[in-house]
Amino acid sequence: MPVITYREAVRHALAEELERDPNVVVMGEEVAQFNGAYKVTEGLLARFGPQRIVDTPISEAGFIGVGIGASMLGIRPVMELMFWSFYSVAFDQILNNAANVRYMSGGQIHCPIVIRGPANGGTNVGATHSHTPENVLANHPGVKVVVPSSPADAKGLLKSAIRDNDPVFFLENTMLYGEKGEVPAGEHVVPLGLADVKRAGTDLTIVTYGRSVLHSLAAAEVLEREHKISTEVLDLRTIRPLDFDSVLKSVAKTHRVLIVEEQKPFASVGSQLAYMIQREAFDELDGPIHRLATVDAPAIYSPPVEVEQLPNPRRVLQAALETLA
Amino acid sequence: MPVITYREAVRHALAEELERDPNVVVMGEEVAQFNGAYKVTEGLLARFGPQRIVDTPISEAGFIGVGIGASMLGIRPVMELMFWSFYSVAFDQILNNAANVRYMSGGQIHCPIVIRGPANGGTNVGATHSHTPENVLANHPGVKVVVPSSPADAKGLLKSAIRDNDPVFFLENTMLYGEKGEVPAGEHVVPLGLADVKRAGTDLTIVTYGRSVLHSLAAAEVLEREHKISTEVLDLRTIRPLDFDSVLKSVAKTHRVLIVEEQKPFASVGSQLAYMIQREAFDELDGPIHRLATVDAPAIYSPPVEVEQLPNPRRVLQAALETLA
Amino acid sequence: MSKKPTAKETTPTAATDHAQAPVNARLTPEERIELFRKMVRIRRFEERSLRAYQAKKIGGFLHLYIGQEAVAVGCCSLMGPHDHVITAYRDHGHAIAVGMETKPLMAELYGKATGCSKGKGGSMHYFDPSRNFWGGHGIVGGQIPLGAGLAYALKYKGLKGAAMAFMGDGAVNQGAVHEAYNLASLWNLPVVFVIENNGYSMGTSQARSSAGELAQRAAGYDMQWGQCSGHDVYEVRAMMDKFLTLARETGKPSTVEIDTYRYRGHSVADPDNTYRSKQEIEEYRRTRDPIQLFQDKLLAEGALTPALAEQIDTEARAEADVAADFSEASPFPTPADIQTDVYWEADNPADRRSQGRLFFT
Amino acid sequence: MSKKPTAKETTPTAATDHAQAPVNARLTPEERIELFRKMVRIRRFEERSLRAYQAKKIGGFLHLYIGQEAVAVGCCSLMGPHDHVITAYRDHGHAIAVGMETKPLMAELYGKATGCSKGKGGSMHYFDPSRNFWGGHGIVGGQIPLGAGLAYALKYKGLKGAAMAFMGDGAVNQGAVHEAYNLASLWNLPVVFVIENNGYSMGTSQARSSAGELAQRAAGYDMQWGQCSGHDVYEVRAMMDKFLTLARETGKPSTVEIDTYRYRGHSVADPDNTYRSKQEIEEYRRTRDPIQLFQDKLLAEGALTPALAEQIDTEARAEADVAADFSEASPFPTPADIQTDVYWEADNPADRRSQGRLFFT
Ligand SMILES: Cc1ncc(C[n+]2csc(CCOP(=O)(O)OP(=O)(O)O)c2C)c(N)n1
Ligand SMILES: Cc1ncc(C[n+]2csc(CCOP(=O)(O)OP(=O)(O)O)c2C)c(N)n1
Ligand SMILES: [Mg+2]
Ligand SMILES: [Mg+2]
Repeated sequence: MPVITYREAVRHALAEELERDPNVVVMGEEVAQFNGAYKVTEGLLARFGPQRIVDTPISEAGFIGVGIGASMLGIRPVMELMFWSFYSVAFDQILNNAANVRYMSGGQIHCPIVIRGPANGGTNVGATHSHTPENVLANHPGVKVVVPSSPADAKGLLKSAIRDNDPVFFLENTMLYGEKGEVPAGEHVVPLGLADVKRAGTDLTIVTYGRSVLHSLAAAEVLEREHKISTEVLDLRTIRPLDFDSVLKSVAKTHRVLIVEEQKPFASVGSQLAYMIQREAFDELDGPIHRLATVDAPAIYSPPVEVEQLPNPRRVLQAALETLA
Repeated sequence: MPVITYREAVRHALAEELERDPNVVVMGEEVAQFNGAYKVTEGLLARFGPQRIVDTPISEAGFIGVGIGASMLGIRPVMELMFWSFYSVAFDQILNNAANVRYMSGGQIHCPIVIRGPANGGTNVGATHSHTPENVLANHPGVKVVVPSSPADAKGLLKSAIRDNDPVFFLENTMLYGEKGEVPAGEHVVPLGLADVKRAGTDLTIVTYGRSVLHSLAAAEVLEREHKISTEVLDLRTIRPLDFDSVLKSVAKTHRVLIVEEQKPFASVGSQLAYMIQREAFDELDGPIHRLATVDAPAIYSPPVEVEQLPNPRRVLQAALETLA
Repeated sequence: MSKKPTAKETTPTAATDHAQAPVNARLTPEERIELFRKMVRIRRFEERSLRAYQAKKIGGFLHLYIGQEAVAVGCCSLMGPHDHVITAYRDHGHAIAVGMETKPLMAELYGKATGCSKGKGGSMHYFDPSRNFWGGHGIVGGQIPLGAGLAYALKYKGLKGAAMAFMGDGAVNQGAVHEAYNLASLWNLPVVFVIENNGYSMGTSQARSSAGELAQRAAGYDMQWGQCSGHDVYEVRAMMDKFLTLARETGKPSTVEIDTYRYRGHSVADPDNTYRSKQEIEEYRRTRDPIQLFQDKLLAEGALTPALAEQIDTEARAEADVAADFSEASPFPTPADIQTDVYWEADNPADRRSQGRLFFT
Repeated sequence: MSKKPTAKETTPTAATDHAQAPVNARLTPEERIELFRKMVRIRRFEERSLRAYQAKKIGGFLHLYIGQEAVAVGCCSLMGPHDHVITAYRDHGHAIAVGMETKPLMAELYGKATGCSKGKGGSMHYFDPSRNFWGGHGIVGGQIPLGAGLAYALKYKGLKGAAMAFMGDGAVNQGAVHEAYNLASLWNLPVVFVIENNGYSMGTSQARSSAGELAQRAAGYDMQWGQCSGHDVYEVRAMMDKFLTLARETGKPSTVEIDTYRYRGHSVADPDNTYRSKQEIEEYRRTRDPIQLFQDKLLAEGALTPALAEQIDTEARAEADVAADFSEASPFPTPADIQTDVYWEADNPADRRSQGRLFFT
């Protein structure tokens, strides 16, 4: 299987879907002529032309609203937010219009829009540029939220997202764009709502997603080697819909759970998982569910300190040991 | 003690603080000449004049940004959002600027701003007007979030909020504006971050806040009368800071917990509470923590059906019985 | 305080006879009567809905359009197959103007399953995509980028049509509106932004909410703009025809500010006693009522007779009563309906491709 | 593609001798030299920071101001005790222009505890309220309402001052900017909105991002506006003096668009090869470099000698090196520092009034 980067995987998904469906349009700041702020869309303008690959002004509320309106009439816009953090200025369009218009119209309308872009810390860009809004997004019924951790997932899930008839919010990660992995060429579709056991284990379940999967796998390695602890790493891949059956299955096997997430802790995705696990698998738990999140503060700039604010292999390892203590 | 409405309690807090501190300014849509969309600010213009009570255009991002900027220079603006739902168009100002400017400046700045207004469903105004964003707000370190359930709390907490040097988001409830209760005249200050046992009990703890407190009290009444179940109703009053010690204390007494919240369930305040309770009081729990939330969908308009979408005494009762089953 | 800055009042428009504009001159008597009938039907529908509200049959807000009927009717009467409409929460007039039936409209107010949005949207959220009507939106200004998006889709598909995106005079102060202006102008999107200037945003007069002339802001985006009276349906049609044609033929957007007035409070909950005088309202009713003015014109033209006018009114009242009876007799949605119409996939389980839980408890 | 629509290029400004404007004519030679020195110090500081970035001492973004120095220096040189400044992420020039020391500025880039924001803000988030400098803001356009708010506070307190709210040419397309325009004009807030038009927002030329003339949008809000060249510090001062005086004396806001150019990419990560030509950059450097132009002027005026110019440059380079050495030697914040400066109350425990948990794990 070809080994490509996460960035290329996203690009391939875009190119293939653009090829497949003439109603797919890629739109965002600097996606065309500049080839993308993070070069995800590199080459697409040359290949598909300016009607399909569209540069926008810095007007997130405006152009995302345009995308939503166009999607109501059957266009399938794939919008790039240069950073998901900029959802702050388009919040109303995203979470009132895209999320609610189907409901308020009694099901007469659907919005096949995808909004994608990076949502992560770790690049020393400070508090305003490091939001991880999957919890806020997934809080709103009507939307779907995807956070791929590997190149193969990025490609397969994005293809599903673009074909989906509901609004899908696709959260990438600038720290992963350069990561490589095997990705099937051509048609490779991963359904939304299907978790993936990235590593099997018996003593501890780490439920995680996004870049934290990599940290968790690194920690699991050490847990195995140095502590003889067998860790299962379950990658949710999609936050909403949520493959909770896979979570339950793993918990029934290990009876110990650590949730790892790059999220501010209060009312996070991890909070939700913890509620659900204790509610539905109370008797399976041999101890409290632990959670490792971002250290609770706005994102710090200082590069070496930001590493300590986020989940990292050392912090995951420590949290895992505490979970089992 | 005088018996006044929740609306009057908020108004009295505003008036007393306007009186006390010349830097306090009340600002928002229709707060002055129109006397407030919900008449909370009635009479303030006549009493304090147009420099202190300021009508704004429908520009939430603009005027809240103005309030934040002014607060950096020492003004203490109390901004009214006609509905908290309209935070959607001011999200960036609220959760990037107000929440982060202290941090990003290394502590050189603080924003003594209060943003207040109703945040609730139950008035048949549909999906876009019925957001309950306390989870989204409290997710962001740097801010404080208050949700009073009674007239006395509304007054005492708002006075604390206005005197606070951090940004405080104060969530009222249109369904409570007409509720009456005893409220001390004059100086009555309730500190932020202090929960209140609204009813003592021994068999079950209901952790709740806002209007759900009333539903929980009504259900507790029936539980006592018809089921001989003694229910403790703990009103959080403030979501951030959070009086978690009081939660732990109650759980240690009853060993059974139901969380009741008017929130969409995914990544809600209740999710967060559930995580914390099982994490810190695992051995105190005799069964899983249950949670009763808004039925997971955008807010429906249809009046009799909306009642069933929200927490209500009947639903709380049923959830309590399930919690103890 | 007077409604608008005085500069505005002096705009001379009365001189032109808009009935002579080609778009009006070519109307058959039947078409003229149909314009009149639509306005009357809107008014009687709303008056009936107000009574239902007073009888506590309706929840939430009810923003009446009474006084503004010529705007929606004039604009929507120009719609071709590829023209689309989107508006704010004061949407009953537009819904009837695009041809929606009054039964499902009234039933929506009653929160019934037979409502046009199945009782899920309410007064502010009427929709009928089959008639190119995209709502009914509650967040002030939030619909305007969507309107530009409808135009974007038309252009992308190469269809000759235009979108009309309606907003109030208060909505022009929302940032999203300006972003949409710039995008529409930069990209040549066939959209007409229609400002229905009724002088007030809730209790705030235009002078207290907006600096400068409203429509003129479009000039800052190199966009054409116009102003006209919304008390005369002919004038609305003449002005809108110009800009709709511009949009359809050249793809160019524009902004039109239509001067109008609402007789009722902002919503039925508005005590309407803090920001304008009873005299002001009466003056408008007496001298600029769009239905009365048009009736007088049609009578003078001979298109209408007093008896026919009477009949139209009687029918409109009867229609509104029938709609109310229909609504009364219709069932409410059930609690199980709360979770339908949330996800396309959940509503189309046979075509579902995703897995996992879509809903949470 | 050329930087701007041609209409713009032809604006004739060269004819006026801005050195004769009273605000410039009254400058002492020392004051002129100080303007020059500030520009040189900004440039050398940034060149040094670029080297530090290349040496991987700096994380995140680094948006250089090189080429635009006359704007910040010209504007900020006019500040009185009650004048305030707020800007976007391209903020090094403004920080030095208001008088911040270069050591804490460089240390901030290094992410050190001695940085002006204690290493918490980075390049985009410089702050110094003691010098009336309110940042350094990363969200495009987000700082503009705050700028209007500073003006609001000045007015409320009855202080005679003005706020300058700087933004780029791309930022004018953010809705919050327009909301702030309307509020400032409606309420007569003493704010000057300064558009630093360097022709590009990232890789997008003005022509591809904005319909119409940028500053002219202010006219839609009944606000005064002006345009000037930002290559000549005298011209910047002459134009800004007019509008700052207007603000201070009458409370009236205005919008000023200053034509400028950045020689470097949008940020140091920008390959800078997709949207403009090397020749375009060279042409600006050669013919419109603000430091070179001002040096030539001061030499011609006799305020400056070649030797002094040389000395100023040498000192500026040395100062930048000292700042870098200081930064290098400074400690990083500790992980414990992550949770300070979040809440005023947490940082001032003796004055804490609230109870309960402020932080979560
Ligand atoms: C973003 C937002 N802010 C405030 C409101 C509350 N609100 C609803 S309608 C309205 C007045 C709007 O006035 P205008 O745009 O002139 O329209 P009109 O009601 O006159 O038709 C306000 C303030 C809202 N729905 N959305
Ligand atoms: C809301 C928002 N959208 C996008 C960005 C990413 N971004 C940062 S700077 C920039 C270009 C801004 O250009 P301009 O306003 O002309 O300022 P300049 O960089 O030229 O100084 C963009 C798109 C952002 N920071 N915030
Ligand atoms: Mg209006
Ligand atoms: Mg620029």
